[in-house]
Amino acid sequence: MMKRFNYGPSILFFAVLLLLWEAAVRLWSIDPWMLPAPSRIFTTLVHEWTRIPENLFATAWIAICGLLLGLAIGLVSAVVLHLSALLKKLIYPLLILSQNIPLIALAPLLILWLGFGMEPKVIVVALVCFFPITVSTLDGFQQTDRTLIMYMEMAGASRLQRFFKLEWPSALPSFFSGFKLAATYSVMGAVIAEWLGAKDGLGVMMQLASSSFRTDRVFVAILLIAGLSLLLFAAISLMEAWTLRWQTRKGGDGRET
Amino acid sequence: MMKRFNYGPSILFFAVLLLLWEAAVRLWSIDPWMLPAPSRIFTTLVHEWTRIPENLFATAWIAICGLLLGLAIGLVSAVVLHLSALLKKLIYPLLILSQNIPLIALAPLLILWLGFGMEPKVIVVALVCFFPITVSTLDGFQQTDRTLIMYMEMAGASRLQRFFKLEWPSALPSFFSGFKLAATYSVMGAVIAEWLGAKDGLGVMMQLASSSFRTDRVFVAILLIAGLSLLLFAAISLMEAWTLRWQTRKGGDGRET
Amino acid sequence: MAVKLEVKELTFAYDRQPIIENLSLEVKPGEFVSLIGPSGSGKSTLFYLIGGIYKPKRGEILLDGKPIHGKRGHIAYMPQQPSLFPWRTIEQNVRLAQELNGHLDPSHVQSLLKKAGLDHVAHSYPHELSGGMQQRAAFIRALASKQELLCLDEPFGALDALTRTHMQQWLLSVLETERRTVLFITHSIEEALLLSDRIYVLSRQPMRVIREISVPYPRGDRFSLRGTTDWMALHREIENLLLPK
Amino acid sequence: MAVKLEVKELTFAYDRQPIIENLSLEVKPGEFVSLIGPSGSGKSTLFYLIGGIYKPKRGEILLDGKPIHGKRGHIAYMPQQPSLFPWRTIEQNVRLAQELNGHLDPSHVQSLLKKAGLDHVAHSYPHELSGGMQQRAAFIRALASKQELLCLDEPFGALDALTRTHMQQWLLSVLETERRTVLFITHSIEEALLLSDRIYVLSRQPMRVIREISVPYPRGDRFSLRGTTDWMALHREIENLLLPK
Amino acid sequence: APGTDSSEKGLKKVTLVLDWTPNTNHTGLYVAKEKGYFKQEGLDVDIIQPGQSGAEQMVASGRAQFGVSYQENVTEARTQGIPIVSIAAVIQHNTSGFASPANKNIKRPRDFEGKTYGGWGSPIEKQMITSLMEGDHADPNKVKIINTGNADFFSIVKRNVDFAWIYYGWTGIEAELRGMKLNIIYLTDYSKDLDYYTPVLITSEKEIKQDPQTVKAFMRAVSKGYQYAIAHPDDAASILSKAVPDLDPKLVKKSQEWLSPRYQADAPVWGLQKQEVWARYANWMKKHQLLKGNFDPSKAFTNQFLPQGGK
Ligand SMILES: Nc1ncnc2c1ncn2[C@@H]1O[C@H](COP(=O)(O)OP(=O)(O)OP(=O)(O)O)[C@@H](O)[C@H]1O
Ligand SMILES: Nc1ncnc2c1ncn2[C@@H]1O[C@H](COP(=O)(O)OP(=O)(O)OP(=O)(O)O)[C@@H](O)[C@H]1O
Ligand SMILES: [Mg+2]
Ligand SMILES: [Mg+2]
Repeated sequence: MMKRFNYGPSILFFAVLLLLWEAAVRLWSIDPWMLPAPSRIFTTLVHEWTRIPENLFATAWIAICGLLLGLAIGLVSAVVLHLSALLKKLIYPLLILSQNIPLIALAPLLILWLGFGMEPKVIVVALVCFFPITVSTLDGFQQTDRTLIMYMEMAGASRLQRFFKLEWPSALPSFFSGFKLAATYSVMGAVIAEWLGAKDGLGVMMQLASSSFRTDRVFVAILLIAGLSLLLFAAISLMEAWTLRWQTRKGGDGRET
Repeated sequence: MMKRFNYGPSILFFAVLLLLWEAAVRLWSIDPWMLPAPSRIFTTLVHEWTRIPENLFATAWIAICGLLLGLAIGLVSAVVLHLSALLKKLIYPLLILSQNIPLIALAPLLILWLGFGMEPKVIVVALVCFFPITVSTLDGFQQTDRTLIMYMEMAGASRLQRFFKLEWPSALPSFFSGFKLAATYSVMGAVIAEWLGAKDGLGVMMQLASSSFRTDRVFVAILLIAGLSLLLFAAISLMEAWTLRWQTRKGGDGRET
Repeated sequence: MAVKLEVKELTFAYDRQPIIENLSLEVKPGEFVSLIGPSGSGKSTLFYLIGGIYKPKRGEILLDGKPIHGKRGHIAYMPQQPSLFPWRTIEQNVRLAQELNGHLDPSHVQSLLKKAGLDHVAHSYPHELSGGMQQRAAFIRALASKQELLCLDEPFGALDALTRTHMQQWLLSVLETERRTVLFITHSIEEALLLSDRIYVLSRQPMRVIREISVPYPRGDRFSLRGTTDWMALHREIENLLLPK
Repeated sequence: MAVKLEVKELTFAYDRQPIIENLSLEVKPGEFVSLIGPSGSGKSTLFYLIGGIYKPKRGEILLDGKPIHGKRGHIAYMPQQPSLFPWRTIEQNVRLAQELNGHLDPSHVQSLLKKAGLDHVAHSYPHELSGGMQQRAAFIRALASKQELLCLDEPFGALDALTRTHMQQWLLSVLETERRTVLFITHSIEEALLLSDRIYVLSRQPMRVIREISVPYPRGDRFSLRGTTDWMALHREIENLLLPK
Repeated sequence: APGTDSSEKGLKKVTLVLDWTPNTNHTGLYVAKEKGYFKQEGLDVDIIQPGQSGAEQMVASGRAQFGVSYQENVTEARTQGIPIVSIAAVIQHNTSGFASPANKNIKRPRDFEGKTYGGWGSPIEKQMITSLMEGDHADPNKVKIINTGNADFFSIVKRNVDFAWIYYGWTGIEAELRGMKLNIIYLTDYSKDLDYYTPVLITSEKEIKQDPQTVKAFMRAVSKGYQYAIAHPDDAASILSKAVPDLDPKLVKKSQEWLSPRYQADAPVWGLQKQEVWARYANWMKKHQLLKGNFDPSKAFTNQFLPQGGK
């Protein structure tokens, strides 16, 4: 039912980009501490491989826990703000505010309350992730088809039925927009959260590499961060395609576009 | 035509929150360098007022320029990815990647290319802002009503007409979701961009305050950041309400919900 | 028990322009009442008022003697536009009305689908159906709902003559086995004559009752009676009522 | 110049099940041709094929002798569902077809709105209109488009008898002044008899032409002729064609 | 590059990147700017705060001509092939140390046993602690090291952290201002190896080769600035506070009082660097596997741009 994704052109394109990068670095002989060539990054990656998995998993774990927590918070707040116009007026500004508290100010408080364990980091990631989910889902609720709302009301649907049977399914595409954004941010969120003190993780790895001027290692970390993030994004896109499969079913098959 | 927004409850609610905060700080006598009371933040704000406008404007200027640049990039990339399935396959992963390059790695390159002026900072903000716009708008395009697409094709609309007369207007609500997210992030983006070497701005102010352990000033900076961000968000929400006024026109007036 | 639904001196306006003014009508239990009136007069709006999603400016709507304006969930309803949920298959759409009332009855849904000629598309999505098929789906969704008062807004407008006759006869047979009261909007005078016990002919701007007509033929005979001179005379009478003076 | 539109041995299927099989029909310039067939037979699908948004499996579609399958922009079209753009006012919606063809004609739009009885809602949004009003808006949107071949998919299904007659007469008068060729889907045999030069009666599963009928009355007289015995006989003949054997 | 552009008044525009936010380590630089010493030398100096990535790469890439760095950074940067050179030691001796609230009773490295250290996860920290404790015959394995990221000293000691690494001249003074009693164990008191230069002023090899006159002029002005700060701590402090009003003036003043005598300390002139200091610390790092690759201490620094060549 779902169209097979053809990876050919993407892989080719990436290969060309990497080649261009490599060529640029060699041609202008850019210093490796400024911008290392892909080949060098790759060598470093292979070389350091043994120490990478633990860092990768540490960050991935924080990112995923934070994303899930953010998902829960994002959904709950979207629903609450949608169902209550008053609460929306009261709480929406606070949510926007929450996106504007720099770690500098948050860190001491989080550490005081939660110490140096996983919790404060997961909370930082959740704080980053919940917001796009709230905003997108809330806007999705607002776009529910007017005639279907009319039908639901005429048919005597309760507020909850109207929500679960109509508004929620029709907000799904918007929700997934927000969820994909959240997934993209979650890994960087985890990296930043590691500034709250972590023993391992890609963020720690990157900072140490940066402070000892190992730009190649910084790029290895970035590579892993980006890879993790792409993976999460892809996973959610798959979920989206599966959930919204009715949108793409048949009909389009014979179509010319 | 548009409903008058009633600020009463919001203001009351904020006042109550501030009072609770003040009470908490006094009750548990929390050290001011940990979490200053609102009254103290306010006193500091008044006290330091003379030096604030220049910092505020410096940051606001970067945020707004970056937001506008991000808006342009976000729209262009959404449109391009929407119109070409091939480019979408090729470029989307790069866009996700762009959200996962930490400033640590980007800063030296940006400074090398663009120096210490406005440009690298505006680019950092744009990099933060364009992404939610791209993702949301792209998903918005995908949700265009099937029967309207059929009509447009039957009526012989060209690809451009279909885009401008159908897909773009129907993606508007999603676009505004992304734009609101971008606006929320723009100010923090500007604050972070100021790490690329700035002389004034809220980010500089906050870092200086933090490094000389003046938590009250850190909170003044946060207050201004949040205020700026709320302002931008509100401005865009107004634009949204105006643009989508057909959604709320009449019909709903006599409705009971 | 005298009346099922009573509309008393109802007045309503969306904005300044009054849509419905001093409209009074009643429907007895088990009765089949049709509403005929010009396009844009306010028939669908009247249904919204009965369904409780708008509140009348003046007047009352009583169901079983109790006021229901502003209250919902008392009617089985088929809207003018099919209003099927695009993410639900046809079967799931038909089930919807039952879900809302909390009594699922899958075998009933299956038999409805079969009778409406939609069993082969039960697992298709609405956009894969023709206009007439969507209308039938919406119709059986209303039938699947157990509320006694059935409000149908032009249920057969998009059907060909044959399918239409099928559906009409089926509807009548349903009414014989289940205890239902029907309020029926149609633009076809013939359809109104075929199905109804009484017909309200309505005017526009604002909508008021011009004439109330009792159809004098027994329900069972009507399909054979149509076309007779008497029948045609009644047909023409209604037609003339709708002509502007 | 012999034929405007020619459909030759057309075959089409959405999936495995064939919808249209070996369908052939033709429309001469200036002719008014109706299609009558059961619900779900594939009439709208035929329009999609003529409009070029699906490609036939086999067969040809020629417009003025040139193949147009897969090509768009050759017809003025009114879809079965009104398909009005919710963010455009009625006036802007009617203008849409003109915008697409690049020749704006505001006074024409105004006069169309007036004739359809929609001038007072020209600045309303579609959701503020009744079902019949939306249908009329979609109808005049198609009229506003200047393409010669006019494909109308059940244009008057949601209108009351009076408004319907108005619109039918108006359509005929338009055809007298403008050079248009009409392909018309309807479920009303009477309407087909009133308006068409020829009628194709179609079968379902797959859709094929059962009978092609030329209407023998001059167009001008038909509104007065209807109801005569001859007329009724023709009416019944078509009705019988649609009944299953 | 803007470094070669000349501004309206015929002044040469140069950029100086700090190591972090402005503080009393930088007083001489601000004095030179505010009192016009730079201008007298024909320079128009732009002082810029860096981001997280520090000044080294900006200086090496030529976007900035001068920067503030540390001996350990210069050492590591040079082994990675980043061509920067230290041209002055801002403070003669290392003023950093391990601080703890007095009530924790940490008076000497031996007292670290059983305590928790909060740092930023660098292997150097661990080695520092080990070195100090081994010198004091204690078991470094008995210290719990946790990572506290970027959080400040005062926040972390509120939690389960007992001691952390600070610069006394800033954080220590802040503690004094708050009336918080601290114990501090200076690195220099326990190991000569760890008496390295922090901070230092840097420029790039390219700048030295292509424009030594500018470097010379810059250093003349900076020296004058620090001389002034040494002689007039109060005035210097108010100059810094005026230039960077977001700093806490009380902290600046008190810190300046503490730091002024320490800029030059026992050295014959301000800014002088000794090769043995560079060699000792590099060897210490090498010995503990903290430094891999080649490092030539004689190329990492130079005194040639100090007034009179440092004599
Ligand atoms: N949401 C709305 N806001 C303003 N006016 C409305 C709204 N909905 C309907 N109207 C107006 O109310 C009048 C009656 O509409 P209604 O849909 O009830 O007509 P109807 O009798 O059902 O017509 P039809 O037979 O064409 O369906 C119309 O003139 C229409 O323009
Ligand atoms: N997108 C689609 N995918 C699969 N099947 C479809 C799709 N669209 C229509 N069909 C099927 O094709 C058949 C013909 O549909 P079509 O809309 O052409 O019928 P129609 O003759 O216009 O009927 P009506 O008079 O009810 O409008 C129907 O059986 C329908 O289920
Ligand atoms: Mg209606
Ligand atoms: Mg159809």
